[in-house]
Amino acid sequence: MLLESKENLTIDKEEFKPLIVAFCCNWCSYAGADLAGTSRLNYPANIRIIKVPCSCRVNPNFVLRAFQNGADGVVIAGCHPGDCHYSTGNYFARRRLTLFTSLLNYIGIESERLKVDWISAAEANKFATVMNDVLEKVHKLGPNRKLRDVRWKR
Amino acid sequence: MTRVKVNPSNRDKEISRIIEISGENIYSCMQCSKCSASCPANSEMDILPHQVVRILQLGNYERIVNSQTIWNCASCFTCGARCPRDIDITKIMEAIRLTVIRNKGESRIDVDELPEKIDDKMPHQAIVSVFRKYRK
Amino acid sequence: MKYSYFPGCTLKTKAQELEKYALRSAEVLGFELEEQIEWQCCGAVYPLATDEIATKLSSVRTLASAKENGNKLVTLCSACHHVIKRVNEDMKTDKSTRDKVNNYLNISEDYKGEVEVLHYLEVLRDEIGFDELAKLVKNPLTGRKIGAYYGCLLLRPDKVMGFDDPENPSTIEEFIKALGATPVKYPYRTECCGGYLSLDNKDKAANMASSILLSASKHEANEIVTACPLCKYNLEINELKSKVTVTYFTELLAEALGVK
Amino acid sequence: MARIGVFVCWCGSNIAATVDVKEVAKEAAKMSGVVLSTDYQYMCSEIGQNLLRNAIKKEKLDRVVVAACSPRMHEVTFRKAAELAGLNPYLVEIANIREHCSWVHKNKDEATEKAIALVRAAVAKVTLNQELIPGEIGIEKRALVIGGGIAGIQTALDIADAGYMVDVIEKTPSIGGKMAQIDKTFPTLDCSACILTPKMVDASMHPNINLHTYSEVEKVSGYVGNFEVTINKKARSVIIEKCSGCGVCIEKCPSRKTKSEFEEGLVNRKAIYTPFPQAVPNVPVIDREACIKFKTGKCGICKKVCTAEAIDFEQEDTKIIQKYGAIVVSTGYDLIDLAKFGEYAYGEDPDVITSLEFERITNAAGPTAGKLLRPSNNEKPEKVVFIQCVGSRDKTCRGKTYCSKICCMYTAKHAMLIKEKYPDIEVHVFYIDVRTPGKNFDEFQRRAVEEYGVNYIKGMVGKVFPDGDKLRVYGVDALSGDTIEIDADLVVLAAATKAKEDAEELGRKLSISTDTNNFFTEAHPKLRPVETHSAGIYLAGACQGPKDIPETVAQASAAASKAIILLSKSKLINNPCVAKVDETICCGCLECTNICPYEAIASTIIEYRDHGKMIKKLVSEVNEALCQGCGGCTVTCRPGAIDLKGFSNKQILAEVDALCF
Repeated sequence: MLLESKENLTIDKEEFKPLIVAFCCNWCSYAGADLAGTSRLNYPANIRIIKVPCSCRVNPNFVLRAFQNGADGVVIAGCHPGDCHYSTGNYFARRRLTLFTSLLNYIGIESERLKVDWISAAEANKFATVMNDVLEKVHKLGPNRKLRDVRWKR
Repeated sequence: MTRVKVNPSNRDKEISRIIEISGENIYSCMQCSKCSASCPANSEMDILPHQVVRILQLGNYERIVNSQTIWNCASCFTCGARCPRDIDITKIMEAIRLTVIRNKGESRIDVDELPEKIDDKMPHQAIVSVFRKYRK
Repeated sequence: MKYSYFPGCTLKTKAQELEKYALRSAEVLGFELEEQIEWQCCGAVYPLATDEIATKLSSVRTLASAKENGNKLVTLCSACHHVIKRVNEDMKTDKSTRDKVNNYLNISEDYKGEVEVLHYLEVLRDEIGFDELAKLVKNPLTGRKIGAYYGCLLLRPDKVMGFDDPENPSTIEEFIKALGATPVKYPYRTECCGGYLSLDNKDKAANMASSILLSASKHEANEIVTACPLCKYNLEINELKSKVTVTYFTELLAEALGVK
Repeated sequence: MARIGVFVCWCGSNIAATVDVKEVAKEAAKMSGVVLSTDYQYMCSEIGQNLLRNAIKKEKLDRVVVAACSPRMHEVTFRKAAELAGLNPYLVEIANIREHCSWVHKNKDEATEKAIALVRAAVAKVTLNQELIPGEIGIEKRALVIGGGIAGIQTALDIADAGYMVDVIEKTPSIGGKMAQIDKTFPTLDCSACILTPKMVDASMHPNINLHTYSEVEKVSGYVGNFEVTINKKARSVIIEKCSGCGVCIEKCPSRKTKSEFEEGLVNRKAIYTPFPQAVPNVPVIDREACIKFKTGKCGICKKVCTAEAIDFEQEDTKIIQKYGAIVVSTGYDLIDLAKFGEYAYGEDPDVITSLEFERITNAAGPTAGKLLRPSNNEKPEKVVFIQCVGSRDKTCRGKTYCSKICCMYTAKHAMLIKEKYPDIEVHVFYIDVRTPGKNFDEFQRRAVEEYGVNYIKGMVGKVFPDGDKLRVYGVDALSGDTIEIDADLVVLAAATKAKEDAEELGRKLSISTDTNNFFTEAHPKLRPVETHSAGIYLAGACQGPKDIPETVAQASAAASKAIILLSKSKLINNPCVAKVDETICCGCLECTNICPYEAIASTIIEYRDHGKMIKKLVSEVNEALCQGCGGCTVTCRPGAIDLKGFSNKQILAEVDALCF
């Protein structure tokens, strides 16, 4: 699965190189991304990670800004429900982002462009899989144009 | 005993074919031999089931296909049921059998032999099974 | 309650008792087994190879026909049950098999493993209930010591068959108890009888079957019941050496229900 | 205008092999506000840190970006270095170009491009960083130890000896844990009880230790230095202070149908019981589910015979609420249930036992007074078969994927104990691999083979067939390919270890994580093996993963020293990245107070002058000592009045912009 998707990407990357911004919570998903590094797993280089203390810190505004400025997909990753470092942060994130995904859908952004997932500090494999998966989906969808600030250079 | 060269190139076409047909990961095996210990037909086997997996890992195709083991497997699924590594050895046995009988003229059983082997009471099921397992 | 019923080849020839008594008992128990029209042989052994499609087609036809009638599918022979249930699982979980089979069969609606496949014993246990069954018993088999013989195909692989604990099952024992007899647990009740080996390697199969009979008689069972014609054959040709008799579970059922 | 310095680390070849560090430094130099951009082989080394410090002074840098490994690794290091050079540590940002870049990508061009983007984001963020000054919080000088096995006892003793108060919570009626059940310990074969019971007594007599047996953690709130724990003390039905431990009540109790937990179900115990004679406290407890008085209302014999008037049928569960500075979790392990391993006939045949049951059978204080007898007929066995790895290294749903670690050694110990007492008994051990790393461990196992004549067979047992009064064991010797059949009298199964059933639940209460096997997760597998991700909560013993006694004791002392370090501080430095309310914008809706998991936001009334009039206004107020900085409130805030220091809206948006450059 992993191999296949990567091959597809290397073939097509000349035409379209999607940019994915990933917001990772400091305690689980950022650590999971670190472990993916320590385990020398592979995922495409056009995934860029921003550290936030908790998934509940992610304001939907940040996601819109990313889409506006040229991101083709956004990932928000937090601790598994029940495992939040701040006990309940990811529950708020889950509720907010479910609503927000519906909103994106409503305004015509494919909901596959926003991925909310739970990745623990031990799940390096899951981190790589989720990233590869999102990239593959976004790649199929093509560049995000709907929300793009047309004055922006990318 | 012939000396076997152990290197990745030994996992040649036939071995990969067996792995592919079986759909099982033979490299999960850690040689606990629970399959062999569980096998109700192990007394008829010149190579025990866990040794079959090991020899596949080493890539010695000849030794596997020439063994009597695969023809004495009753497909009772006991080995797979007890394998702590979640390998269905029955599927590996089947894959080896198939790589043999799918070759022309390599059927294990001849139709002409049948009449002497069956009796009045033998259920159809047995005959159909043998045809499925021993010839193509 | 009406079920689609798949008999299988052996039940029409060498194992007629297995079917006869099952149908008679079903009448008493108040459920109907509707034999499928133009059923085909299941192939006797489940095709274990990942690249076999043709050998799975007949089972899918059976399953699709049950789906069309909106029924659960009931089987009697352990081997048929094993094959059909596993093919059904493939159709449910393995996309590549599903697509290939559906492309090939070209039936009106793609089959995706929707049908529930039940063994007759599962109908007795889960749909009717052994307590209910016990109430319908006319001639309780009091005092008879009967050993259950499960064999391989009902139990393994547990992940797909989900029949009972594969190492320590209790369904047939409970069935025997419901009929008023005394179930005898013996350690070989889940061991293989030799299966199709009896055709090519008679000695080995005889050996395997004898161990089972010996174990049963050591634990003082006088009879053994089974659901599989091939198991019965293998055990029976060796039965002379022990004092244990081998019967189909349906025969026992019919006897207890007074319809034998 | 900011004066930013960028330092790109090679990390030897870890980064430099995949990322063109020179190119990154060159590009960084062009970024807005960057006045210095350089690279060095090992930024974390002393020379690297000096480079950073000198540059801050020489170039008058007011902000620093280090492009190196994960901030989880060396953020603290670089912040400290900056602080030494007189820079506020929160003006340092890390660009993670190792874990998130060089280690996960292969193409050098792509990786370099990404590294530049990551540095650009860090520069964009650091430009907006502000000096942050952490607050201080006090520390409750008291520790809580959860679990009273050898790990908990050792931890409690160490912390208590350092002069701090320790409370130990133990779920069962007595401390002691698994070690109390064990007969001898490997590799020295000294008596487990002889080394454990003195420690149990020490713990109970220590002026700084408070034992809460038959108690459980109900609720945990607060944070490092200031945890507040609710302990549920289950009704013992015996007043500890009055009981003299004479044992007459136990003797006279007519209920005898309950299996003894301590004896692994090999014998029954009464409804009023102490788990074992050396129990601490040596006070019985009434098992209300088994007690005739509680079930039918009739009986009460124990109360009649108790001269100390210690029996109290009306006793109720009591709650204790206590504050703690540090918590050590030492809840231990269990063995897996073997019901799914029907092929070994455990539960079907009484002569198939677990190794823990074997410990009891061979224990002089056990049900057979140390005589090796078959549970079925109380006769001495002639052949004993041990089966290792029952459920360990098992990928199926029946077992556990990990190696249980202790079984190889205790099985060798069991085999030797039999051979020492009864040289005529045949002992066979079926194994997959013998794993004996540890001081004097391999020598110990080899002695079992070479001196005691224990027959080790590489291979698993297929099935155990009960056959008359024998157990027919079918196995294979994987090395020779011989099939093996043994008529055994006793079969001992080395069942896999597993995490406690309620580990996940306790983890949730404590906000510490568990791994896929429900063992508690340490903060770092190598460098922080006793800490958890929650500050102030530490791990000791097998609750973190399978361990033998010496390892458990070592970790217990390590956890104790971590707790002591914490408790010995007069003040704790608070995380300054906390929420902040802009009172001029706050509308007083107080939505933020509902979402805060720490109740760190309260309301206050402020007064301010507007057009010459004094106006009173209701606003939110953040208690910086309680705020942990999750940032949930910032998103909830309707007028957008709350921001999070260190992760402000501006900073994150600047990062987003820089990454989408």
